[in-house]
Amino acid sequence: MLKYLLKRLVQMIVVLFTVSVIVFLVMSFTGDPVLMIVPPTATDAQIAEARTALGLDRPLWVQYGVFLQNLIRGDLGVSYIFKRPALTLIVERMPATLELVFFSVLLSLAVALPCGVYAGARPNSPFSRAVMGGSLLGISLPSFWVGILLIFYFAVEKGLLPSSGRGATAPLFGIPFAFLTWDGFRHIVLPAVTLALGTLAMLIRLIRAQIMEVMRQDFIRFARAKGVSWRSLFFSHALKNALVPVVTVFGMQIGSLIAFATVTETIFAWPGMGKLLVDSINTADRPVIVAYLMIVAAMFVLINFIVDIVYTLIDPRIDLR
Amino acid sequence: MAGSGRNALLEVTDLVQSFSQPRGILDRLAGRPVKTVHAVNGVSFDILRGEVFSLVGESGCGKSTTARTVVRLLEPKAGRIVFDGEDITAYSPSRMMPVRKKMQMIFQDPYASLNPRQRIKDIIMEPMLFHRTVSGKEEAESRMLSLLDIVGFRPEQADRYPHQFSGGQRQRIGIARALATNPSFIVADEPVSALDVSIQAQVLNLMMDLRDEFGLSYLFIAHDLSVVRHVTERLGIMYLGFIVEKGDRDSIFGRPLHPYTEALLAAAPTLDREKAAAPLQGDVPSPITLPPGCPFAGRCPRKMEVCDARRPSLLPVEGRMVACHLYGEE
Amino acid sequence: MSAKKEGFFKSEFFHNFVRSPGALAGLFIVTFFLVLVTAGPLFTPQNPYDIGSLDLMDAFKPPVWMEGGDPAFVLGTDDQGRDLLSAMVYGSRISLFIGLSVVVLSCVLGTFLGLVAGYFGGRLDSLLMRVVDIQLSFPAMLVALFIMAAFGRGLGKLVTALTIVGWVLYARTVRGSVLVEKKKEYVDAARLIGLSPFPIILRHVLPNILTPLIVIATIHVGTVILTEATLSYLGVGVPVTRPSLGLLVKNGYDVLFSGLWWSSVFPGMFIMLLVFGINLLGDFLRDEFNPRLK
Amino acid sequence: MSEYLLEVRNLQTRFELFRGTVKAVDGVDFTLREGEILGLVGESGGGKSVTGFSLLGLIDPPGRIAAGEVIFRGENLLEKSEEEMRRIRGKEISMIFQDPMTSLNPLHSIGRQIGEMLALHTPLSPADRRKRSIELLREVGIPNPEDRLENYPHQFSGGMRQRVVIAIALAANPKLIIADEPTTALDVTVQAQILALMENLVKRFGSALILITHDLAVVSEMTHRVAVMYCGRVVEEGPTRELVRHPFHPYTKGLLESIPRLSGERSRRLPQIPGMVPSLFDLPPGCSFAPRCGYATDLCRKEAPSMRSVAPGRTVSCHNPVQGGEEAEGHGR
Repeated sequence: MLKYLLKRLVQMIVVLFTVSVIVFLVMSFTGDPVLMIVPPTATDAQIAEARTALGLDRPLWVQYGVFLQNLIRGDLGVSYIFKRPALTLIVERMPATLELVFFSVLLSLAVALPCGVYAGARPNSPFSRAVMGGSLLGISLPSFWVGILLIFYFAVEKGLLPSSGRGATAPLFGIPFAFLTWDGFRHIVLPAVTLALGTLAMLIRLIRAQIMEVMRQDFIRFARAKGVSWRSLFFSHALKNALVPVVTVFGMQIGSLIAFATVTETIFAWPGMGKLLVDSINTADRPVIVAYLMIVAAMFVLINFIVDIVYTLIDPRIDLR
Repeated sequence: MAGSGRNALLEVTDLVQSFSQPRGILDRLAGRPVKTVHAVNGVSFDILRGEVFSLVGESGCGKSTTARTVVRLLEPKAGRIVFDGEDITAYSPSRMMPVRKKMQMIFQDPYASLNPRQRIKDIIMEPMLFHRTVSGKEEAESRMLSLLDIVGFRPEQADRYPHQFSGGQRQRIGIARALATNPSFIVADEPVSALDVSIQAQVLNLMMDLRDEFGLSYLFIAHDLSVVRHVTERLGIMYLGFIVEKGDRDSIFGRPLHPYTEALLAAAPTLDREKAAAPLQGDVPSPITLPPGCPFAGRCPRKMEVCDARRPSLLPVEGRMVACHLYGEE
Repeated sequence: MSAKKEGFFKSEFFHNFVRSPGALAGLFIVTFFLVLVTAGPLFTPQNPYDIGSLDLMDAFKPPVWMEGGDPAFVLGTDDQGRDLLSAMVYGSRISLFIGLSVVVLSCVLGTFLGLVAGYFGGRLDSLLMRVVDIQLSFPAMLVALFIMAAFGRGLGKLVTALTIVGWVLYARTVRGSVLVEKKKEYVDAARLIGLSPFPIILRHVLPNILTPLIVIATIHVGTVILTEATLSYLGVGVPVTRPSLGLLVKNGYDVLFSGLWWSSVFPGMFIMLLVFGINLLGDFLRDEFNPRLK
Repeated sequence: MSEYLLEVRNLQTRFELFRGTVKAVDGVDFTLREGEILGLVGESGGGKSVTGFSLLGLIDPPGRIAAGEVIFRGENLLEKSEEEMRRIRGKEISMIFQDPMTSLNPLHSIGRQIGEMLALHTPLSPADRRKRSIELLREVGIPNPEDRLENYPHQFSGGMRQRVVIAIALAANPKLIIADEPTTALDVTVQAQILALMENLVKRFGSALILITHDLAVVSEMTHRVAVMYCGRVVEEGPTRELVRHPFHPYTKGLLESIPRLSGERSRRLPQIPGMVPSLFDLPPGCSFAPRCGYATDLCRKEAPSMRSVAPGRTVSCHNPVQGGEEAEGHGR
């Protein structure tokens, strides 16, 4: 077990290292950050001076060394726009995004599990067919458009729910969260639904496919030959076998939700790190973009790690040695 | 020993084959040794012209790996393969080319051994056209039709795809493909084990007829002893990558000497016997860590002290070769 | 199996296809869009990007069935007097063009790498698979977003970015299929004939892994169109001069609160319809080619 | 009521597929006494496995049991509800599958899988179940059963897994065990172990056994009686020794002759049955075996024969049975 953890740790570091190289290289070859920070009226001499001050005149690998060093120290640069450390900006907005993602996860699980399981158990029932049709439509929907429709209907037409912002927050462990206040909770409903929709539809299809696959396995037939009741066959034998692979995909889906939060946050003006990213892209605020990528990469690597651990805990076939 | 000398079509000497399993980064950092599956551990045999030689054993004994190495589908790790007087052990793919015409293979799985997307005629004509053993498309076509006739098909069946045929029929198509370039040597890797009993006899008879007609030699790989007894002149019994007993059919089936051969024969179900003898206990050990002594020592009912310590070598006993301390230099 | 005469119209595939409402609907929708983007520009009342043909007098017209609608502009106009339906036809063209070219490019690239890696194995294979694994652990949308953020908007850049995130899908699937096929004895038979690796890969392996490829490619067209729309919506996709359906939604959203709901609702509906049609087809193909899930 | 533990009469199981209806089991009759071992033998497509699954009512769509009776201890199983069948499966009749690698649940421990059978069909307490599981594992020859109870299937070899499957099948002391090709996936020496074990345990537990297999040699070593199947029908039935020595049906005879022998005379060519098993989608009219049969007459090609008695305990479904049960050729003793 310890060896496995160590191995995974090495892998995680390798991945993060790779990401840092790619991010650094891509960023070095595109655009000129100097032009972003000097005033438009700056002379060539001023520009050269700024370039030296930023260390951009040094060879690429030296620049990378400095970048990496700063990275390890947690210094990801200062935002050109906000004039504040990029890391701080992101960390400030992280709770909002995580809160949104958390509710989307909750929502998609709450809907996808029962629907997917039912559709897998009774694939030919009318309800299952409806669920399958709906989920196919669900994965075909552009989430930003759904967001717009929801805003238009619930906020503009009916005035039932707010269309933008996070509303009032209340602190939990010193971190402000919106869902703790009624106003904040009302604000979170529409974005969470929008964000959850695609994942939810995909999970339904995956769970159903897995269950149908497992139900035709030999060991299910053997269990039937033992006289196991359908209920126990399904819940005790099929379900766990079907859900083991879903765990992996689910982990990846959380990553995907964090990514798609950028879109949802933009539509609903949700003050999370995704909206910050899109704003930074539009203003070419490079340190923030880099910081976002590195932090999100770290989050993904961590999620994958947790998924792997969970996987090994539920599947005895995985050998940790 | 029969077979040494000019008459041998194929001579295999001390053939070794192994596969290493990939290591992770950490394994490499920790300097852990590569895990190696020792599939074939110094196997020697020869096959005369027009002869059928069989390798027999249970799954994982290395018989198929030996066969695939002999035809150079796998690169041998050590040893020597002499075919028709040429040492082909280290031949490059291009130097193998003319040899390939002369050695072909019949496979185990009639469903996987034919490309599902090729028509029967293309399956059979591909080797001829590739090796230019025919002058052109026309000759290839007529030869293909005559081959199909030999294995029992009508000309109009040539345009069909493999999935339109049954297992036995497919196996016959595979045989026609193997014959396409007029080979002198055919490796048959469990050619009938996937077939129904009544079809087995058809395919075995066809193979034996073809041998008489074209003077073929076979290396016959099988786990079914009764099939082997029917087709073969000489055979080798394999266990854990070693040949434990080797000799002509009548002496081995008449009086098996190696305890494993004995057990194998006793375990094979037959129509002629009421009850099987007491079965051999245990499973075949892992080919990753070979036992230092006799490979069969762990399951042998007649194990002695020396068996764990020293690996017996293949020595002539009663007109055949046996690797067992029971028959050591007394 | 019996060797009955087999024609496409007698095949089980065809039989199931004409009995599957989903597949038929999918085919209808996709055909509709293909006709629309090829022949549509002949019938649209205006070329929405010919500034000369726009008239500000036509601005803010609602769809024809609403009060104040103009029969010339069936789905209404935007704030610059641009006919929405025309814009959607041209937008579908761009969306489909991006979808198809990305799929073709990623399919060719991914299939080639997957074939080579799967067939030869070894270092190349482990390197390739490490790249694929790392990339797949990041959501495609985010990677594409990053590339577009770095390199800026543009049709070519967008196709490149989406291909970079798309090929891994094919590489992984193809490699997996090759590993399965490679173990089959017909490949050994081809090697025994003496064929060299590339003829074997192209003539023997490739034809046998086409079915999963067709399924993935079909579904991938829909995914690409959605991702493109999302990126364009975020303002990092197609350039303003070549608005795809996604960009139309964004433009429409900007004026949503001034009451022009139709200019974002209809383009979005088009995206949904197109992707839904493609997914219906893909879903049918997957069930057909993977009988275990039937 | 009857001398038989099991009577199967006119069993018919069909599969409705795109290409047509497959009569996988087409009017099968046979009987089984308590403690008896019956071999159900035939080639692929003969319908022997489907027969086995039909007995337990384990036929899923597109398949269905179209007609017939399965009288088990005086009651027709085909008339029972799913709920009643559930109580019979495992307790009265249990089953052993072909592939030991896939018939155990990979995520449940061995102990749990045996325990499940005991919990379903016996009144034992959890502690007693554990004790009984250990006993059962010991019975089937698994070393250190106490330690292995917590192990998962992947930690066992193929032969060991089949032993576990046998332990599960025996757990509730069933009256009948149906074993579907139980040793086909195993090596010869392991097959011998498993067959010996099964024979031994069936005797000790007093169960009857239906051994479904393609291997006549296994049948001849293991069983008391044999039913030979071809294209969904039983073509011949009788005591094993007699049937193997004097087959009446030309198919049985052909099958026996085409098996190469381990001892005795060795002929240059094996006697072979010409042609191949017909497609179940279009069976020939009359007797299904007629196109391949050397004894076939016009009658055989027109009219399917029915089962009739030809000697004490011997029945055959053939218009022209081999005269007096000819000795199978090449059958040296």
